[in-house]
Parts: sequence; structure tokens; C-alpha cells
Amino acid sequence: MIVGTALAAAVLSVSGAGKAGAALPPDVGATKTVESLPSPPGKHWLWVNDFVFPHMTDGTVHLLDGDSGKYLGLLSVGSSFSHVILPRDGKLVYSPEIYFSRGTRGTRTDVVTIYDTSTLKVVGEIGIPPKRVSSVPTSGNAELTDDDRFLLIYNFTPAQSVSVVDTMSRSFVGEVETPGCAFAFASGPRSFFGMCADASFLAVDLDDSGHAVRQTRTDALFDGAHDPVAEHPVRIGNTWYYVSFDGRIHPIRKSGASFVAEPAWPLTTAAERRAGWRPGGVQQLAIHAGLGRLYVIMHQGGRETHKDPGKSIWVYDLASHRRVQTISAAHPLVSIKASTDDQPLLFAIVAESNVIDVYAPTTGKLLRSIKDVGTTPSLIVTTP
Amino acid sequence: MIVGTALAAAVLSVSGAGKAGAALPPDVGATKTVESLPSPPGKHWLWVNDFVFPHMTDGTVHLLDGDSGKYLGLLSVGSSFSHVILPRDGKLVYSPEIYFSRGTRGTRTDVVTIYDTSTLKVVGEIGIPPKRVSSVPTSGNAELTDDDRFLLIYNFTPAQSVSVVDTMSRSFVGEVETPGCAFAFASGPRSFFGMCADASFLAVDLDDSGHAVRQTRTDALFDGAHDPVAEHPVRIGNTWYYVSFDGRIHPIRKSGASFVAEPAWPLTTAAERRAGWRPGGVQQLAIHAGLGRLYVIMHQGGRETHKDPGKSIWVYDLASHRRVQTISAAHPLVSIKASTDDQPLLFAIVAESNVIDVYAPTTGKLLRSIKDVGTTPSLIVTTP
Amino acid sequence: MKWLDRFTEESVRAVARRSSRRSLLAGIGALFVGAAALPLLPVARGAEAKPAPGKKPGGGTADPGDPSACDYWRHCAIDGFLCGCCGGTQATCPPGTEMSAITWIGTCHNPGDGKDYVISYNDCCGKTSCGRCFCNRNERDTPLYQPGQSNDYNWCAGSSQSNIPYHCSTARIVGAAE
Amino acid sequence: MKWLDRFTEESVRAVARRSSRRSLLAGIGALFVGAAALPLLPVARGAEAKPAPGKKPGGGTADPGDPSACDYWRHCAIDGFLCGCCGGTQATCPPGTEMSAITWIGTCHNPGDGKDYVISYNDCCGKTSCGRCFCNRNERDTPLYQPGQSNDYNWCAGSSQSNIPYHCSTARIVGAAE
Repeated sequence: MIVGTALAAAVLSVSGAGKAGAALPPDVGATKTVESLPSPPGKHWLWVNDFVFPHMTDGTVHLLDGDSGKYLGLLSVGSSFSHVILPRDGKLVYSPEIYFSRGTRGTRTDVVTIYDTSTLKVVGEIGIPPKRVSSVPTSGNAELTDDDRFLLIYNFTPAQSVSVVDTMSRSFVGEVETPGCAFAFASGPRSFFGMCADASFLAVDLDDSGHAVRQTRTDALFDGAHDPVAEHPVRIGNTWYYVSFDGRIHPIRKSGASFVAEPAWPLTTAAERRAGWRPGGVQQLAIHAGLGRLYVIMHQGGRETHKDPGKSIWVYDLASHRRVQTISAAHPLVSIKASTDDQPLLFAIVAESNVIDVYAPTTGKLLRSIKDVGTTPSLIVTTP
Repeated sequence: MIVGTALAAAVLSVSGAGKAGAALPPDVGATKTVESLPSPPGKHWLWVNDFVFPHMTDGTVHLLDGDSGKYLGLLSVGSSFSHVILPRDGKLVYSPEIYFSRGTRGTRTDVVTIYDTSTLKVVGEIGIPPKRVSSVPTSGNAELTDDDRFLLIYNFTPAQSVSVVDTMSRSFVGEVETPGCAFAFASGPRSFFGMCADASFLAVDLDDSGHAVRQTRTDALFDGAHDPVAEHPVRIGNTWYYVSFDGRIHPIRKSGASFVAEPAWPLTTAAERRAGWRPGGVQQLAIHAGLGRLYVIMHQGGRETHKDPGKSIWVYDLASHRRVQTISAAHPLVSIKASTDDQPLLFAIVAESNVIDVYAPTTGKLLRSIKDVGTTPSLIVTTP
Repeated sequence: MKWLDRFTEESVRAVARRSSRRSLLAGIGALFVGAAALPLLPVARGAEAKPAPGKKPGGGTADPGDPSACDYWRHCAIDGFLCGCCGGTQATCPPGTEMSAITWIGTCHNPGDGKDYVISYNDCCGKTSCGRCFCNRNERDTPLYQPGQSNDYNWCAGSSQSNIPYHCSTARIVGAAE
Repeated sequence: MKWLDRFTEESVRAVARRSSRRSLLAGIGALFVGAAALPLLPVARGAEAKPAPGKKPGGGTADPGDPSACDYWRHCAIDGFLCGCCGGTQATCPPGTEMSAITWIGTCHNPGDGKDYVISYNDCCGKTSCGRCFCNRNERDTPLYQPGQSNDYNWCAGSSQSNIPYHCSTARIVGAAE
């Protein structure tokens, strides 16, 4: 402390002895030392989720501004991360996180950490059972109910269940057993569904306290044995669009307390299928409700390439099922996501890289590439 | 469990229905499911310490066999790691580790984790004060006393002290204040020293319980203002060899309870100095007592390049101070370390890479390169 | 390495695809593939556990190829870091890790003897990612909602005391397939 | 990027080298450089804290260059990830991080006005490495046993509630040097 004061004196003395002319003002002296962000968040912001495959204890989320390409900030989110979940006002971030008392060993602790999107500071933490699924990141691993009241988290131990968290009281409510069924897709203010191994859907209704009051299991809604659908659907209203390995769109619609399959339609012509065109990637589908457009990452390959990246984005009119546009991507892509506003951007994760490409979806033009975004980015989450 | 049994039945049935001829024997059925290593460890083993700069919560240590180039195993060692310390029998590994309850936030816990070198399993843990230095990895951050009884750990909060750990009782003994002085270099069974900012040395004697009983501070032993020595010395007996930024070797010898400077000698001729030759890297020096040789990573550059990698290893005879050999490295190097046996290998970390090069020190021949060793390897530790 | 479509640590491979007992293993049942089954096998096969002379794994004509190479025949359905590059072998975990109790299963063709074998891809758990010899041969993979045949789960989770941390994957022979 | 010789997160730069008060700061004293000193300065300089019109940091001729570039004049002694690439600026930390109380000091020449400035390289702490815009200009660095001028310490340690985790580094003007 004595020496500290001595330094202060030294700095003040040299500061007072500058050359003639006004010097730049000091930054040391400004009250603001830490940035904050506008609230609510911009509609062209994106949260790039990174589970950091080579160092999975150190998961991260990178917040970017798609308009400027500016890197806005980072969240540190623990082991085997999947993705953050934002409520519709975008003012908070819910992050299901796993920690071990000794990094890769010791006692496991699962929490939902709550961050403020304006400060990126921790504003709350909710303990949950140490059962959260560890898998390739996928959006069905956690979602909020349609009124943002309950956070639903898929567990796999390998027994399957869903943890229900009340965001109002910030407490764990309980666990809903979902044997044979994966994921926790919200389907209303008090309901969610899982996808079952036999291609059926499990519909679960909750009461106002978050406890399950009804479970309804459908028949198989697609051909799970011969042409299963990929995990990642996109949703408009009460319809979820899935794509099968061979490139058929399966619209699944909520009907009452259950689900029905609308007629499936193909992305490809018979000739295109013969040429091996099929969807691929992780977040293979994107959608924009206002434009009525569906975006699909496409490539050519055999069935076992159903997760391979693609350099082509095929664009479909949801009403006519017709392909209306083809975007030739600058780089092979694994995940795409459209912003939800009226002047949307289409965000994409470039395969084998930490680069995020931003496209104008209507023109297909690559607007910018944002580099050095984490280590192994996997899923994009946008402002609701 | 029922289904598990069903699978067993299925596998057994298919196993019994193979084609004619003896099938390969099953591995499922072998009692050994996890490898173990010979004990004591080989003299040509090396522990490559990696603090994983882009993901510092996930520090690692990689154990390699320098003869075969085989990767033997890994330790997960927590945040802001420096290096492991081995007792002279090589049967245990002491690892000063830091953890936070929430990865990058929450409660900090510092421990010394003890691993068995044969199983690479945790066999003990000793709590220490959460004060361990976080810095560029350097060997003086932790050492064992010469009889392996006490582990000495440098603290920087920024107050400077040394934590003393009793490896016999596996307990924290206490903290020795070392104001103005850094590091914890062992200098006997019951003594260690620190290097002080004014180029003096602080000698500390311990009693049999590990408590400090005497502190002796020398005068300056080199010119800390104009040509300081790098942090990383090499040792033979009671002499520590340091190299200065400008390339002078400063032998510092323990004398009674204190230290004296032997005459310094230059690595370079005046012409070589004019040509900019100087030492660089992190672990810049290596030594082999039996051969009487000193190895120095050399490059050309200004004084501010004193940590830069070098593509040349200059070899000196310790008795005559003459350069007797020059090894042209295949790649720029940041750290070198010689094994301690009579047929030594010289290990090297390649700059900007995760490659370990293995040289025959007598011929200067590159024997092998071991690739994919961690993320940001920094320090090499060998079998004592 | 195509990390993103290929980073998955494990995959339950379908012995069912080649077995008339497929119906037993399909659906929810596949969830528990290997959970209890594999520990049963050692008892039945203790006498056969040692390789026959001249048939060292990875050596000779009976088990051809390099166990550290992605194209080694047993790796036909693997997805992860090869334990043989991490201090283990194709059949054992590296020192200090723990073999997962639950595993995923593949059926691979051995060009050395012309037979098909059921391969158990047990994960090794409890340390951070090995990071060496990433290998993915992603045939017959199914989505996560069909866990028994999906290579996108981390089977270290819940399957061992080590819980989540995934290190590498082995490729162990269960037996010859029909 | 020469990560290994250049990965160091921070460096205490020697105002002492340009100051007749060097003796005050040498040796053990340098340990506590900035620990209490810098918090004193804001009080003295509150009136000057706002940039003058036309002198926006990083813009105009008075403060030339790109604060996100390693060759920006204020970075003459920086060693770490530039906060301007991480959601902060050259003078502020990214959202959700915490500025270290202890800092290392450099003296940099501003080609815009021909003056030398004392620069405080406060670290931002509490999240994992930013990983973007690594920059090292490693002049006048001293060894770790001379902490006041060594760029090899992590000054997040002990200097903030966030403790060790290092995220990025700022380059803040303290004042004009003599």
C-alpha cells in the first residue's frame, strides 16, 4: 500500500510534466469499467453454443451481432454443454450446466444458471438432479414452455425423464418419467412432447405447478425403421417440421392433447435422390414463418452421410412444397438458423471451423464471415 | 436388466453360429479392462505439462515413452496448471491443482493430488491454501525437498509465500512468508530458496516438521537491472546454472546455509553477440550431469526476444565452458529436457505446436517426433 | 477430421440388424443394451479370453491391420478417440480411466478370416478427452430418440462411477456373428 | 501466434524506466504496483474522464489506429487477448467480466500527438479465455522474480473477486508521461 501510493505519486508527477498541448484524457478515472448491452437484445443477435469437444469441461457460449459481426460477449457454461434457452422477452438466459468438484472427477452438480442478457452476469442458479443428458448438442435437450414459465430438461442416465424447473419461483419442480422417449420439446404453455424410439410421440400435459397430469402416446408418426427423421425440427405454431434421412419433410401437428402426422413431402426429385442429394449437418433445418420458407443444408452422399455438412442450402415454399431458391454456400455448413424478424438474416456454422457465416436469406448473398468464434461451435440460438 | 439379459442371449446365440473355423477369441471376457504401467517408470518417460491456454480449466499432463514414442496416458489437472513433481523413486506424482465450484467461478479449492505412476489413478489429495501462483508454467513454482519429504509450492496473491506440504503425513504443514522473493527451489532435505527481485537469493531452512527455522538473504548474485537471468535454472548437486538474457551462465552454489555466485561465463563470443545470438524459450536450458553437458536453445534477436523459440541447440562442456556441439533443430523449440540416465535422450517441445521432438543428444540426430500431445504443452518433467 | 458430424463419442450398433432377435432389442429395450449383458459374458468365456498363439490382435493374418488406424476392421462402427493411441489398446482402457459398463455394439467384417464379429465399443471414462486418433465410421447410425443405435450419446454418462467425462473408445470382440 | 513465448496474460511495464523515481519502484516494492495506486487516480481526474470532441479513442488523428489491432499504439506492452475483440473496448471489460484491481503498466508513444503515455493494462477476469485477437508486444519484460515488470503473472489471481480465470486485457490511458 505504501508503495502503491508511491507509484500514484510517480504517475501524477509524470502526468503533470507532459509536452505542450492537450493530452488525451485518461481512461483510468472513467466510472465505466465493464460494458453492458442494450435490453431487450437485438433481433439479429445470435448465441453460438460451443461444447468444446477437446476440452469439454470448459463449455462456452459466444454472443454475436449478426449485423455488425461484432463479438458481444461470452458465457462460461461448464461440462458437456448443449445450448442456452431464452424466454420470449430475451432478457434472461437459462443455461443448463454441469460441474464436477474436481473438473473431470468428484461430485457432479447440475444447475440451471440464469444470466442477464444485458450484463451477461449470473443473476440466479437453480439446482436440478444430476441427470442431464450428455450427447451431441441438440435443441430438444432443453426448451421453455410457450409462456416461458417452465424450463424442461431432458435426462438420460440412461433412464429417460424430463426435469421441470419453475422459472417464476426459480426452483426445481420435479421429474417426469418418459421411458422410451427422448427430448423435451415444448408444445404449449403447459405441455411438452418427447420422441420415442418406435417413432411415436409422447405428449405430456402439466398443471400450473409444473407436475405432469396427463401422458398421451401416439402411434408411429413416421417410418422409424426405414427412414427415420433427424432430431432437429423447426416449428411454426402447432406444427413441427422434421426431415428424414432420405429427404422427406414430415409435418407433425399438435391436435388437442396429441399429435398427428400431416402428409409428408419430398425435398428431392427421383433424379436428385438417384444423384445422392440428401440433407445433413446438425441443425439441418431453418425456418422463417413470415416468409413461409424452409431452409435445408444439402449435400450428396449415401445414407450414412446423414450428418455430413453441405455446401448447398435448398429453400422451399412451405405452402407449395416447391423449391424456390438454391443458395450456394461459400463453405460447407453444419448448422443454420434464421432470425425471427421481418428482415431476417440466415446464420450458419461452417464445418470443421470456428467461423460463423451470415447470409441474406432472400438473395442468398454471403454478407460476412465472423471468425474465431470458440473451438467447436455446434448450435445457434437467436433472439425469440 | 431383463433386456440386458436378452442381449446376452442374442450375442451368445450369434456367437455360436459362426462360420466354420476357429474364430478370434473375445475380448469381452478378459479380466483386464484397464491398462497399467511398469513400476518404477522408465528413465526415458516424459511428462508433458499442458496448461491449455485457450481452455485453462482443463489442464492436462501427457505421459510419453521417449524410446517408442508411445503415448502412455493422461492426467486431468485443473485450472491454470504448471507442472507435476515426481519423488526420486518415481512411483508417485504430485500435482498442485486448482478447481472452482463452477468451473470459472465460485469457490476456489487448491489441492495437491497424488497419482500412482503405475495406475495413473488418484491415490491421495492434500488440501492447501487457495494461494498457488497462476503464471506461465515454470519449474520453480513447486519442487520436492531433496529427500522427497516436503513439497514446496510458491504462492502469489500477490503477497509471496511458500506452502509446505508433508508428503509423509499427506498434510499441509504451513506457509513460509517470502516477501519480495519468488519460487520454491529445493536445495537440500530441509531447505529451499527463492529468487528475489533485487537479484538476491532467500535461503530457508526447515525443521523436521517442515517449519521454517532460519531465513538467510544474500546480496545480489547477478545484475538484475541490466542483465537478469531467466527463471529456469538447471542443477547439478549444489550448483544451479542460470542463463542471463544476454547469454551469460551464472553458476550459483549453495555454501553452508547461504548461496554464492561462481564466476559467470558467456555462451557467445563478442561476434556472436553482435550477430544477435541469445538464449530463448521457456525451459531454455537442459543439463546432463554424467556427460557434463549444458544444452541451450539459441536464436538471433534483440533483448525483447528473450523468450522466443530457437532452432539451434548449443551444447557446452561444463568444465571448460567451451561450445562443443551445435544441434540444428528440425523445428523451433521452446523447451528442452534431458533424461537422467547414462544413455540419455533430449526431449524438446516444438513452438506453436503440440509436437514433442526426441533427439539423441550426443549425435544431435532427431530420432522421432511425437504428434498430437495436448493443446499448449509448456514444460517437460522426466523420471528423476 | 469432420469434427462436428463426427465428434460423437459412441454409437450403439445393431447386432439386431443381423439377428433374428431384432425385435427383442428394438425400441425402448435398446436403451439398456449392454448394461447388464456384457458383464455376464466374461463368465461364459473365461477359457477363451487369451488370444491363440499367432493370432495376436492387430497382428498376423487372423486379425489384420493397425489397431491405431481408423481403417482397422474392428472400427467399422466406432466414433471417438481410439484408445490404442491414448495409452490403452483396442481392447483396454488407458491407465487411470474406467471402462463404461454400457456400450454400443457394431458388427464388423474381419478380412483376415472372412467372419463377421460383434464388436463392443466400450468407452473409457473419467479423464478429459484424449484428443488423439479421432475416428468415425458412421454407418447405420440412428437419431438420438433411438438410443440403442445412436452414436450421439455419451455413454460414460450414468454408466460408470466416472460419470460424464469421456476419454476414448475401445473396440472389443464380443464373438463371431452368425 | 507464438503462443508459448507469447501467451502470457499480462505484464507489469516499467514506468520506472522513464522515471527518476525508479528506485522507489524497484525490487520488492514493484510487487504492489497498482494495487492501491490506480484507484486513487480516478478521484483526481474525474473532470478529464470524458474524451474531448473529435478525439474519440481509436479514431481521429489524436488517437490513431485500430484498437482491435495488435499494432495499435497503446498495445506497445500488452500481452493477452484484446478486450476490444471480446465484447469490451481498449478501456473497458466485456459484459459479465470484472476488471482486475491490480494492473501492469507500460509507457507507449502516441504517434497522433507525439506524446508518451502511461498505459494501464488491466485484465478482465471471471470467464474463460476470450481466445480472440491475441497480441503480444513483449518489450522490457523481466523474469517472474521481478514481478513488477514481468508479463508472466496472471494478475486476475488475487486481484479480484473473480480470482484466477483470465479473459482479456485492456489498454487504458493513465496519463501523459514526461
